[in-house]
Amino acid sequence: MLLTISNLSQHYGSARALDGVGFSVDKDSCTAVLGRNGAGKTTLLQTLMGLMPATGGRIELDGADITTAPPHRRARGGLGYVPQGREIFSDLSVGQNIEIVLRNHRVSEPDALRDEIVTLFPVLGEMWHRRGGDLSGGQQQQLAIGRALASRPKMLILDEPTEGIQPSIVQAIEDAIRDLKGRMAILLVEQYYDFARSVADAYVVLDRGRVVKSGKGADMERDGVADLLTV
Amino acid sequence: MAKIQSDARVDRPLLFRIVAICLLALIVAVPLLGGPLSGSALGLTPYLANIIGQIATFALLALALDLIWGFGGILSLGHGLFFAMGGYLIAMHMLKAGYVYGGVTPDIMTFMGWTELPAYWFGFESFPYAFVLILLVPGLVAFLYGWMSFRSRVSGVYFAIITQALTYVAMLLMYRNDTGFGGNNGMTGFSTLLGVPVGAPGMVTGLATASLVVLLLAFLACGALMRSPFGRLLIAIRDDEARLRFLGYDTLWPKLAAWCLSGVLAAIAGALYVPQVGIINPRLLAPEVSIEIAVWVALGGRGALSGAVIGAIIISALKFWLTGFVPEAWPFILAGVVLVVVTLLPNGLLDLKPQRLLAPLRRNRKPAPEPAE
Amino acid sequence: SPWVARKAFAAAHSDTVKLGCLFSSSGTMANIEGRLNYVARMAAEELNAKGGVLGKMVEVVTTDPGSDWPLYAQLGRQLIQQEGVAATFGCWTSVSRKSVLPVVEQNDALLYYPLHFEGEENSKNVVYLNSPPSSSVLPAVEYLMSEEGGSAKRFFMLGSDYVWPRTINQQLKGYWASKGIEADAWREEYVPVGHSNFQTLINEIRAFADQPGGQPVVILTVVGNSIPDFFREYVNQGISAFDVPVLGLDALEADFEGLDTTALVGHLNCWAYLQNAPGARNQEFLSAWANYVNANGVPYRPDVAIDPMVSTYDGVHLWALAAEKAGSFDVPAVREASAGLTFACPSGYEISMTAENTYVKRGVFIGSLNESQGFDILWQSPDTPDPVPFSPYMNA
Amino acid sequence: MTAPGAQAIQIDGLRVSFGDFVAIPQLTFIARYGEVHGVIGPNGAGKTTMLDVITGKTRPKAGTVRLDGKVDLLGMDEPAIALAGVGRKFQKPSVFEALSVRENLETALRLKPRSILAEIRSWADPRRGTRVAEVLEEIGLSDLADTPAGILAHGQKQWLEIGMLLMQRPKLLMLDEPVAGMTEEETRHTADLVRRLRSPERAVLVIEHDMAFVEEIADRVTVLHEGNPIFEGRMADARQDPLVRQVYLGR
Amino acid sequence: MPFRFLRLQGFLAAAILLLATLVALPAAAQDRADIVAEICSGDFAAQQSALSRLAGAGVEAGSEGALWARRIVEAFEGRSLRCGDGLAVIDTPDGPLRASTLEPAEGVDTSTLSAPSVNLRLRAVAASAGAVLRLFTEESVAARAEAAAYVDRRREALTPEILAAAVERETDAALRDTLSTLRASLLLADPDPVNRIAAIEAIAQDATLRNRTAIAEALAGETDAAVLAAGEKAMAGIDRTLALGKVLATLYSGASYASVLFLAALGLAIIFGLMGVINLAQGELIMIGAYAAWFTQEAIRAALPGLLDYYLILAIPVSFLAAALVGLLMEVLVIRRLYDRPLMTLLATWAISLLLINTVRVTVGSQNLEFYQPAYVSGGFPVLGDFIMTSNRLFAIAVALFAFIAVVILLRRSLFGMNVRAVTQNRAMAGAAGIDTRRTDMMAFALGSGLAGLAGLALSPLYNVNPGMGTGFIVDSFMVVVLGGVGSLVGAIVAALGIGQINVVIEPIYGAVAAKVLVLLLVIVFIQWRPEGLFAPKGRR
Ligand SMILES: Nc1ncnc2c1ncn2[C@@H]1O[C@H](COP(=O)(O)OP(=O)(O)OP(=O)(O)O)[C@@H](O)[C@H]1O
Ligand SMILES: Nc1ncnc2c1ncn2[C@@H]1O[C@H](COP(=O)(O)OP(=O)(O)OP(=O)(O)O)[C@@H](O)[C@H]1O
Ligand SMILES: NC(N)=O
Ligand SMILES: [Mg+2]
Ligand SMILES: [Mg+2]
Repeated sequence: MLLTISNLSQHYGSARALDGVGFSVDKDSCTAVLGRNGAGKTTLLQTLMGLMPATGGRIELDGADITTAPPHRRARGGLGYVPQGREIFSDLSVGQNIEIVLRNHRVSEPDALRDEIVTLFPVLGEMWHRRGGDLSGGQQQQLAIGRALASRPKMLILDEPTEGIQPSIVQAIEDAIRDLKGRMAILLVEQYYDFARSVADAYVVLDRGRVVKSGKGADMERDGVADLLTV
Repeated sequence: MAKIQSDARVDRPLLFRIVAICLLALIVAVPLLGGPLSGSALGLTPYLANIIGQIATFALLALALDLIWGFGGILSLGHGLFFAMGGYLIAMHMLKAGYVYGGVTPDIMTFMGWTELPAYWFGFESFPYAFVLILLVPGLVAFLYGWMSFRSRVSGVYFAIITQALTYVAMLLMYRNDTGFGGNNGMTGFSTLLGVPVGAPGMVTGLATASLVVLLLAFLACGALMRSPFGRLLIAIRDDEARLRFLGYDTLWPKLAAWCLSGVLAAIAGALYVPQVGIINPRLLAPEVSIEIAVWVALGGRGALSGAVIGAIIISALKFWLTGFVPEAWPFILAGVVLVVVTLLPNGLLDLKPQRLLAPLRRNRKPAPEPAE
Repeated sequence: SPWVARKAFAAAHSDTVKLGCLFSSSGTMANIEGRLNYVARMAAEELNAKGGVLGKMVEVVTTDPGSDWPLYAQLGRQLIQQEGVAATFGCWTSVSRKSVLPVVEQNDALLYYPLHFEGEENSKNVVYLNSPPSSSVLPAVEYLMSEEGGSAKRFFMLGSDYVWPRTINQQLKGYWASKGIEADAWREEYVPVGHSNFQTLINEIRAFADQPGGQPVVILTVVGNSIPDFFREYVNQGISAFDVPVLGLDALEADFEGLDTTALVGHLNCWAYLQNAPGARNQEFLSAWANYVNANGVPYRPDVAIDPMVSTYDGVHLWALAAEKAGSFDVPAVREASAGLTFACPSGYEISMTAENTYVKRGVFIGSLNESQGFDILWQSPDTPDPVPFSPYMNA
Repeated sequence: MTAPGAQAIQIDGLRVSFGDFVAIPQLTFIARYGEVHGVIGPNGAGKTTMLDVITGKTRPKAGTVRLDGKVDLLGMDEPAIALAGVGRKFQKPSVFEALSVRENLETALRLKPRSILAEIRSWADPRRGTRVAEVLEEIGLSDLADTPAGILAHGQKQWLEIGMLLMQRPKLLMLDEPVAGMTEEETRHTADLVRRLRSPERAVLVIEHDMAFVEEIADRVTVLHEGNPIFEGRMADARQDPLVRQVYLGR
Repeated sequence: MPFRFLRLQGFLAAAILLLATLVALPAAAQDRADIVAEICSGDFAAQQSALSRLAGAGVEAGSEGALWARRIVEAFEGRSLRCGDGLAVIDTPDGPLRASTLEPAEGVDTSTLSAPSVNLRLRAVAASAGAVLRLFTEESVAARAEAAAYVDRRREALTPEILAAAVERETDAALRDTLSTLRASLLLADPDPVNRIAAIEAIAQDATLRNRTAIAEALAGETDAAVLAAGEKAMAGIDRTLALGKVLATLYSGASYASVLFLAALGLAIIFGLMGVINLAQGELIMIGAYAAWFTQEAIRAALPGLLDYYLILAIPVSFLAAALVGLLMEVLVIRRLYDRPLMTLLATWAISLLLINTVRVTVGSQNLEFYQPAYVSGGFPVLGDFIMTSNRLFAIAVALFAFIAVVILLRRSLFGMNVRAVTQNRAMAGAAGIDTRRTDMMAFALGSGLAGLAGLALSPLYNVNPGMGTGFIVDSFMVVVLGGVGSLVGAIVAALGIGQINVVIEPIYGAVAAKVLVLLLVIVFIQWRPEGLFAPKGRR
């Protein structure tokens, strides 16, 4: 097990956003987290990254308890995060957005990795010196994924990565995810059911902060996950 | 990641009512205890009555600032400007009236060697004239400055810093004796107000009560205004002005209206303040003073009128009390209080909800979970 | 009114009598004004050591108006109304005095004011412990204009912009005009209180000095921290006292504490006391102060004494003498008893309170700055001239 | 009254650049009343920029933008453009976070657009309440009417923003990626909504990368590429266009 | 033979000189006693003439006489000459010496004697006489050159004869030239027009307003056309130099004021500009830096007095680190909790500034601190005309430039600089991207604070150092940061230069206050035109 989440909970004020969530992710496997709007998917990922302290439960990464670790420890421990809404460093250039991760993580062979990222998202190479904040929404999304890859994560956490991206690049991202799957674990939040089904080794369905269903990716159809996502 | 605005947006109704009732109680108590009962065990000395009156004007000033900062999101680090304007205008009235009717020559004429006051002192012996100017001049200045800045979309810290600069400019000018407003000495030695000698027995309690009444009225009126659609519009401006413009609102006007209202309220506070302290000088225009006003509001909890009022009262009362009581230690105590509030209560004193204070008294109830940071 | 009665009652029935101090220990005046608090305490200790005044121990209540003039009024009100002090010792700048004046007058209280000042005021509620211009500034300016003083012919008046400098300069202009000196022989400039950058003004002074017309001098009436700032820049621009001497009317030993004065030797001041005043009385005072500082950990130098300290010291003793003479702490009685009192001032003069007003007759010293941040006595008056509250040169 | 099929917005010779980067070199574009017009194209093609120009957020270097063939929008500021009947949903949902859902909607409704004072007075108007209730129902946020908009989930904010547009009843309604982040079911629901918004007095512009959605709602699509329209016509035809496939759709 | 005759002449001259000395000595003894008595007389006119004579007499009497005269003059100036009861002695640590003979005065109780008072006039004459005598007695050329420069300024005891003798005696060629010129310049009222012209030309070599006035005054009664023409020409030349000097002086004061503004604003440019914390305690961090410099000075004075001259340099790390440490504590204890509530930082830093001011006040006191001013921060160099480049301001300019370059390099080039920007733009995401946000915040805040400390050090030779000194910087430094464009260091330096330069151009015309008012109004108007400052961050929002 690369990541084990047990009995995780989270509040916003008095509102419960996560309630006893638990599941685990295998090394180099892909897990899809599904759920309707407001189900708590983003909250789950944010809690996982340490952007808000968990109010209960436990998170283990590679056997180490990271429940209370600060975000950068988790990042350096191998979590690469692509947040919903991109959240790139808008006043840094595209290049700096990538460099900053390469350098803070002291990755080996940074040049090769940089090339790999640019090959995956050519637009980043074209816009290397432009201000991150000036990019279009879809370009920023690509930058956000590229940035997460720049830490050579053990596990890539993606919060709706294809939101706002042109179809051809969605395909590219899907291909990339498929491609990355063997090399790192992936935790994917995705509204696009067909895609999720096609890549996921395992799935978790959230509803109102609880895990209402989970299973193998191959069983999604049989388990009627699609129905859980509609009313 | 998008944290929701933690600013309270309208007043907590309970707290609002508590503050209003306390003010009302004071309005009854001050004239009673400071007047007929002043000699009794409960009685107020003129000193205390005067302090209460001064603090009331500070609270009014804080209220004025909260109107634009708490609700409109426009931070002014120069509200001392309007306060001082009100103060100077009433002081000009009192000096001129003393000169014209009482034959008391203002000091400034002596040491500047003037035989008459400059032309812009014309008419100040008349109270109605001065009163109108107290509303008009600060209003006009606020309007011109606000119009210019809001139209050029000067905002945020830029706006805050240039209001500070403006006030600072005013201070430098007023410190010059050549400007004709008493320079560094400012104005003091007032003899009468509204025909009553300044030293008359009822004057102190009268002024204090008047300040409290104005404060209460302003508090209620602003409360109503902020609960009205206008208040909501201001909040919307604070949260996302650009978005509001795309909904077809020319945000210039509501901002300007709130700004001018705030300026005029501050000026009224100043006009009530100066007769009670008996002196005004450009010191009120110092940046530190204006910053302190913002500190009152922030301490109380910006965005809630009762917070502003409470913040102003607490800090200025502490200051009055401690400077006399432990002159060496007061800055430490004041700073300590502020730091404790800042670190423990994210939104100022407003986080001390009356309900929460009562909570331990109610049994069988789980305390509300703490907000996640 | 009843509360006054209550206070008076309280005062009469406790075994202490309170004196209030209104001297800033923060802000631009702190460096010099702050030490007056301690001198008042020291004088009160002396009184208490001799059994107090009218059998009561003297307690000194200090405040900190923070060099903020309106705060003097506020704290003055607090001292008088809330603390019920028998007398208040306070203020350095005239503007702060003007600010508390209405308060002491409305409450019929007594303010002992220890600074030499511009005159033009004669309140029965203020004891003017130090000299008006007739017995301080004018003798000094006359000296500068004499052959021995350097035959000054041209005057650059530089002051902080407030009542004292403005009034002093107004009087000086009247005085020069009465001597037939033309108006182009002087120049008048003001800077805000607390001003610190004198670069440009000292350039101007140099330009003024280098023009024809005779020996130039600077009549300096800046106050507080501006004084050392001024002199520092003066040295840096290489102007010496021989070229253009400065008569620093508010300049004191204490203002030079932070400065190397070797390049400033020869600049002048004029006061009713200088630390180098001859006589045993002064030695007594200086050692008392040094002891007091060392014993109480006072944050000021034990070896520096300045006129306003001595004046404050005199004031506390004059007040005690008056109260003893009156047999009461009531202001009207104390005031009445004050007339004609004398006291052996550390300056070496026997100072006395005038009979017709609340002024004090004192001697005059003209000092010349030396290498060790002190002032050597260049000249001192043979006796104590009568103070003249209202200057004949004021609107001349 | 505008005739169906009449030109709602007409863009001519538009040129937008940022520094030396040219986002839109020379664009001509028309949207008509009664139609839902899809604008698609690669990321960075200039779609949002085009909306920015129409709403007055960005000043172009050259070109004209007319509403109803006459009103020159380039000479107007944002509020004036909005009052002239242009409404927009932003790509990044933007709602007033401290206001409740209901208040957000109320704020969006301009009954008396002439003056803000009149508008504020009209806030007591009962029509307002009914209208708000209708829209709340329509966007499915009735239950959350009194929660602060700041704590809504992403999708909910998208809806709220569309709701605000519905309140505004613009002549030209522009949606920048309205279904981004929505579930398929929600997307369908939104599509319904958009179809219902189509009216002879209204032109609707939709920018979206969800092709199924666009196909479902759009009467006509324009494909932008590097600021140039490379295709205009029906969605089904666009799918076949080689250039469109190459730069945008892929495979 | 002419040659021999010359030799003889030289011999004769030497003989006469020797004779004169021999004859002079007994007479001098009486003279000396007379001069000392006059100085002791307390009569101003007598004192003055005695002092003037001392110079001349000392010179005439040869080197032994000059040494004696110098001794007397210095004793008079230093107030170690004591008079009374017809007695005059020089008080030395080894006991009193009789003034006229310099022999030990046994059995004299100096405490009964008093020093004659030294007024300005006497002091001026004494200073001049002292310098003249140094010219004749100093061994080293450098010391004589210094004396010559002094004599040039203080001419009270100077006569053409004395200078003639000095020229005669001088062995150093350059100094001889200087002295000749000086001598020539004394002949402004000489009956010979040639000498007058020479005097004018000599004076005009040093193009100051003072010398221009001297020439103008000399020309007032002049009738000789050649002299008049030479005078006019000289004055025109001086005027040109003065004008140029004035321009330079203005530029220099502008730059020096700018350096003050920039130094005060630099730390804020990081803490407020980059991190978004409205730090009202910034001025107090400056104050801490100045105090740290003072403590360094005291420590060096106590432990390594030999290094005292370098304390300002040695204090650079101390001031920086002291303020950085205070900043670090501020950040760790308070500010850290407030990054998501920027307005509360206003409140907190206000309280901290109150705390810092009063802590220092209570522990160290409110008096101005005494700073030793090493040579490199006191006085100034005359550059051109009346333009004097003052060293303390030059020091501030140097520190400002150094700090600017260092900080720009740090922020542009280092990973730390990039991290700071990332963290302030999006703290949460920066953490998720692997940046240690806590540490970055801490370091950035400490850096901003340390720079304020550095400012305190650089400004200590310029301003009074006391607990309240920081409050004066708040308006100016925020103004600089805002005018430059929040977040832009280059903006800050350009803004500081702009404000500084405009200020000094207006100041001589309208005065300091009006200049400040006008400059601030200009800034306010400017902000209307560019609402986000000179170097506004560009791009999409
Ligand atoms: N800052 C906040 N304060 C209070 N409540 C919040 C906050 N952020 C989210 N919520 C609430 O928590 C719940 C879960 O939100 P979350 O963003 O995790 O949902 P989600 O599954 O990611 O939805 P979406 O698919 O729309 O992104 C929602 O009901 C939302 O209203
Ligand atoms: N303010 C700006 N400064 C510099 N470049 C900008 C700015 N605004 C937009 N751009 C550039 O203009 C181009 C068009 O951007 P725009 O946001 O219009 O694209 P879009 O078509 O909406 O893309 P998406 O589908 O990804 O939202 C992009 O390359 C973007 O980087
Ligand atoms: N009296 C003074 N120095 O103001
Ligand atoms: Mg989400
Ligand atoms: Mg877009």
